[in-house]
Amino acid sequence: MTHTVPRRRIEVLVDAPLVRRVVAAAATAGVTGYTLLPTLGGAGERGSWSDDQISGAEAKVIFLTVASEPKAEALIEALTPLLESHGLILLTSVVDVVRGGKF
Amino acid sequence: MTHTVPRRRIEVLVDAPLVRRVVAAAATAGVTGYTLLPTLGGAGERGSWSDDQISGAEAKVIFLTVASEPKAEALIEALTPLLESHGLILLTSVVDVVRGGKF
Amino acid sequence: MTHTVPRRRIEVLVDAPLVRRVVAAAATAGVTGYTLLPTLGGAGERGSWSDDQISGAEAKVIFLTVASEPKAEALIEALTPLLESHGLILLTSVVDVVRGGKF
Amino acid sequence: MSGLETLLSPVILFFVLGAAAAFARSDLAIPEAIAKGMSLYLMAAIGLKGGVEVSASGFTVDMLAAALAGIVLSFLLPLPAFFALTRFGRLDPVNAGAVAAHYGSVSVVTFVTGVEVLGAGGMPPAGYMVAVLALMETPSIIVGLMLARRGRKGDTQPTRDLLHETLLNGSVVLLIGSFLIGLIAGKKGFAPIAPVFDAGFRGVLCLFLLDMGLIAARRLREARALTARLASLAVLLPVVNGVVGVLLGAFVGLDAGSAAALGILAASASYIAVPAAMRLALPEADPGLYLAMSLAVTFPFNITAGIPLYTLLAVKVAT
Amino acid sequence: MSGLETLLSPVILFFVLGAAAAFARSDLAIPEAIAKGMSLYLMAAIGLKGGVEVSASGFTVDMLAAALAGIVLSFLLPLPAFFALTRFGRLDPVNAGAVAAHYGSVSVVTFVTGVEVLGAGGMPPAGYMVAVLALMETPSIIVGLMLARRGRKGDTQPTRDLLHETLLNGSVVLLIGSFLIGLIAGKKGFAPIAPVFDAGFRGVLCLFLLDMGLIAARRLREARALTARLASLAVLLPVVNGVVGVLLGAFVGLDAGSAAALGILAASASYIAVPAAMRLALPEADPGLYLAMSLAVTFPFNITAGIPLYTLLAVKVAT
Amino acid sequence: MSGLETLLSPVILFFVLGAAAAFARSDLAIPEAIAKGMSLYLMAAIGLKGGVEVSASGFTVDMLAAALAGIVLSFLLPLPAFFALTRFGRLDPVNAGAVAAHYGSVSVVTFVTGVEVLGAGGMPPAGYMVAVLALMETPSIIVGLMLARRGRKGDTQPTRDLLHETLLNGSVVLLIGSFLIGLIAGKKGFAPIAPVFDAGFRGVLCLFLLDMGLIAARRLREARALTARLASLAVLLPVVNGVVGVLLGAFVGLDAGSAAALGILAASASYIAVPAAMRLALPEADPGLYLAMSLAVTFPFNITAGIPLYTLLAVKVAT
Ligand SMILES: Nc1ncnc2c1ncn2[C@@H]1O[C@H](COP(=O)(O)O)[C@@H](O)[C@H]1O
Ligand SMILES: Nc1ncnc2c1ncn2[C@@H]1O[C@H](COP(=O)(O)O)[C@@H](O)[C@H]1O
Ligand SMILES: Nc1ncnc2c1ncn2[C@@H]1O[C@H](COP(=O)(O)O)[C@@H](O)[C@H]1O
Ligand code: NA
Ligand code: NA
Ligand code: NA
Repeated sequence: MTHTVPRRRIEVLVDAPLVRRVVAAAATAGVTGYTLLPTLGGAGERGSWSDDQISGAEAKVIFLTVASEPKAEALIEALTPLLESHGLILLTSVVDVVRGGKF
Repeated sequence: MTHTVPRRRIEVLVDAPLVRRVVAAAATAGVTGYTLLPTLGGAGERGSWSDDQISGAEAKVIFLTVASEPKAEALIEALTPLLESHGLILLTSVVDVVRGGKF
Repeated sequence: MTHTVPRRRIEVLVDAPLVRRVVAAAATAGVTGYTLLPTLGGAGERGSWSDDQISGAEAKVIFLTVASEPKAEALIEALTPLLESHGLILLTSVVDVVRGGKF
Repeated sequence: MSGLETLLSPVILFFVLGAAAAFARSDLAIPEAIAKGMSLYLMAAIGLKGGVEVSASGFTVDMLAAALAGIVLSFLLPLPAFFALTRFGRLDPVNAGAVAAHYGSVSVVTFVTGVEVLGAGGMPPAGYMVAVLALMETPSIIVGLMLARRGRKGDTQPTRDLLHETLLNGSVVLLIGSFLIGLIAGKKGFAPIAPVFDAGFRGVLCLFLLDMGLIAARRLREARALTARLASLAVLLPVVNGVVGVLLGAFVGLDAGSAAALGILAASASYIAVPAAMRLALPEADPGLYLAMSLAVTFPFNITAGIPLYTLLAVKVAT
Repeated sequence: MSGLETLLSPVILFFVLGAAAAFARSDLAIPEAIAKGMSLYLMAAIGLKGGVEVSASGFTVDMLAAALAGIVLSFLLPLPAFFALTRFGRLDPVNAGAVAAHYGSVSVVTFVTGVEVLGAGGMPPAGYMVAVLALMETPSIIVGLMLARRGRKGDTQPTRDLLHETLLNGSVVLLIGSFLIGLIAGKKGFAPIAPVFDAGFRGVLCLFLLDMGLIAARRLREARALTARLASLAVLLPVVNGVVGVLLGAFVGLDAGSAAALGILAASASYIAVPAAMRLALPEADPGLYLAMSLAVTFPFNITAGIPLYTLLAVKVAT
Repeated sequence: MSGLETLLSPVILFFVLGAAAAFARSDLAIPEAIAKGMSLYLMAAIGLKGGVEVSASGFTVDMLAAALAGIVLSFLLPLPAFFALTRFGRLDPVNAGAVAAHYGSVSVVTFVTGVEVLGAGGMPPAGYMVAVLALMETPSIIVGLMLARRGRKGDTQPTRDLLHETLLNGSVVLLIGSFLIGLIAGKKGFAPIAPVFDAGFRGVLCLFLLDMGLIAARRLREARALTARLASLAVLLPVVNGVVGVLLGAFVGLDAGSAAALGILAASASYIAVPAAMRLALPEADPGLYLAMSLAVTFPFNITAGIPLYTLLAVKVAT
């Protein structure tokens, strides 16, 4: 049986122009591995949006990273001040990974 | 340490033309926040599909929402009758969120 | 209340040209249902990449499948030898599904 | 232009190239966004050109006759199709209704290819045939659904939604809208945009048919639901519908080119408007089935064999 | 070309078609990648054409006057706008600053449409107006941010980042770069690429405006933040700015076509460079608000009513 | 056309603009789907044009000579490259084999740009060179893999898969397919689609090279694996290969334009077909490495300096 270890999965929904802020915050927290996922649209308290815009100002991206518990803590800590002002959504959950050393 | 609270994450794989049915069902269940994610293709009991179609009839989208337990229950309840007839796939799991009041 | 059953969710981040290897490995493990999700870019030990390439050689895709515990075991077992050489990332977690018979 | 010449025109050859590439399992693929963009372009261009022609020719009795003929065809053609699909094709009513709706409706690209072929052969159809194309897109959807419902578990149908979806389907709106713009702009207003919408037309059609070849062949290869019976119906239905369309066109007095175009419309099966409507209104019907029939069998058949056939018949029966 | 003729040209009619389709809730949609591609094409084409024209006419005093006038406008127009938005519009300083920046900056497509209309009316603006367009994109961003900051919770602003983002915004770079390429290539170098960048221009503009119509109308329908006061400002601001622009253009001695173009630039509101900069520099400001004003109200107003208005005024006041 | 004139043609200037924008960290970006669409268009266009030319000129001995020369080059060029990459470049065999395969194969856009430059200079290569281009895409892949395997942990290679992937790679299929369509259609059949595939060609090439400039410069900026030794090999290999190609072309009796084109083909390094094949067959090889060398160094070198160089040599040595 392949050995897996638990890690923390963090997903941040963030406006495309602000992605590099999140990447920078992650780097400060020691998180250098991540993957960006596209979105199509959505709705929330501030109304609905969809990505078929000429202006990319409202396109959103999901920043996905898997990290060890302490790095994950540090990343959440680093992002929390941005959540409200930048309108981010942050989800975390537990995943099991193979090759735990990577994360 | 940032305070997080557990919520329910629900993902529904749904044909693009039927997304608004799911959005409507979510609204009935009191779920108004959601994000739509694109897909590229897949396979299942009814064969394989991929999105490079002129006809958008087979494109699929993931409806992602994070909600409190009671709203999640209501949403699953509302969607269950559609699962078989509309060929939906519904996954739920637990996530921890910052700013729990939002969900 | 709708009845849900726990299943295993497996996500594999894989280079686009290698997707069919993963699909084939999944088939050997008895996993025939899956969905492919697009990505935009990312970074890791081997540097950063993004998908706006003429050459599709660096585009990555997420292979997502939900399977019963034994099939999931078999799939992870089948993919583990590819992880290092093919540079895959594999995450697994628990999800609750409606219509458990499907998976 | 002889039949062989038609088959050897670049437009058709690109379709063949796409199909060959897909059958050989080449990874050649055209990005979805590009294909959709070309599809929208072709609709806008054909709409504009039709409108400009009608603005020159004025409204005529022929036009009314063709429009009525088209609407009647779209309403009636699903009926025998449904019958054949349930009896000979052994489909359940839901799937049979969904497929029948496709055959009553029309395929824009089949029409466009037909117009190219007819034009090259010296018998271009009248400009108003574009309006007929738009009119024929939707009636069959209603008939198909009525047929399908007889076999349904009777859940409440959101009819308003569906009518809306159908009548305001993007392709219908773009076709009719461009037709009206062409009508208003006329030859003079069209001139500055002609380099894009006229000169560019055939080249884009080549690339689009390359993609259609890829898509049709891939779909055929992966079509599980396609029985031999259904595959033969996917050839038989267009032939019968095409012949009926040509004859009706000749009967109501259309010129040979327009009668051939009506035959092509009748023979063609929708793969845009109707599948989208069916996914919404009949989610239980199998899209793998109706797309395999319309896109993977009927479309290639019409492009390569059907169009020359209906044209030949039209030359015989229409004046 | 009379005002009515302008309104009935295919370019404008496609915009109307898009808006009508969106209001009727049709599912007509142009893939995002295609729309972005067309937007880049239009910028490259307008830049090239401007450069080629300047390479023929040479540098003139007019050109300098127009450039200075444009820069001054972009710096000053946000000030009264900010005042009106906070007082009459009841916006907080952050949102008012963000919106004001949009109105001081420019919209490439409004300009391009204006050039088309002016050209068709026999009074094409000078080629250097493209350079003025590029120069006007960014100054207002700085002013808007300074205004907004007075109401901000004073967190440290990464100013270098922002200046970089603003000055090297893709659309600015592409416009200026293409302008320079046109300048270097001249008429002779441009000839081989003219079929794409010249002959194709209006047709692509039609399809792009179709998309803009869809986007503007959808945004208007869903705009929650748009109060009646803000909506009226979204009409008032372009009118005032447009008149100021035309008068300043006439005052510094521009020909009627160029003065009208300066008015169109002043009246137009950015929906590409500024929103991107604001998202970065003022994330607390509501994009739903500034995009609704600039894209859903001001853009359609300028395309349909504003351009003819400023043109009329320019004919009156400029020589 | 002198070297400077070549460098100042819009086609090359757009490449420079893209590279400059990326180095300045502008956010200018062309949607991936658009870039892929343009890439497919360029292949179809170059294939068609080659086929049409051969249909006019007929099959000749030259053609056979050029084809054989091309195939030989693609088989042999990886060998010295592999040697240099392992010894001087200090790469392990797996990565060296992967890189060597790229340099034996060809870059469609380098060829296309070369054809433009040669045509503008009054020495257009023969139409059959397109077929040579297609023939040279794949042999080097097999050689590169054989070289790489000597250093591999010997897991079972799915050779059938790979041969299939390589021979039926989308770009190869599209090039050969379009060539055949051009051959069948001839001048007359090509005329109706010429506005898209001929008149539009250079304009699209401009926009595509803009994107290539962006991509090449971004890749260069982020290339971690690129040592000084490898970077100098990425300049040296094309020069050597290009000279060999021109000389061989002259030796087998090609005209100056065609010999120059053979040199350009030999000098160019693949960035589509080979990377895809390597990802599949040698997943352990680092794509960041081979794409940095071929796309970020060799491609820009060839576009700006290499093409004029090989052309000059061809003028000297070929008749
Ligand atoms: N910790 C992580 N979380 C999410 N994605 C990752 C992580 N590490 C690596 N990746 C993704 O996997 C790719 C390959 O990783 P690597 O092999 O570390 O370069 C990266 O480019 C990312 O897209
Ligand atoms: N409960 C939720 N589940 C998933 N996505 C959400 C949820 N709430 C908000 N979002 C996403 O976050 C964006 C901003 O949310 P809001 O700030 O509430 O407008 C929305 O447009 C959605 O895309
Ligand atoms: N086990 C699974 N894991 C992930 N996605 C699945 C799974 N089974 C089915 N799907 C997705 O759901 C679609 C419809 O499934 P089916 O109804 O089984 O054909 C498939 O085409 C896949 O995209
Ligand atoms: Na039909
Ligand atoms: Na302005
Ligand atoms: Na080479």
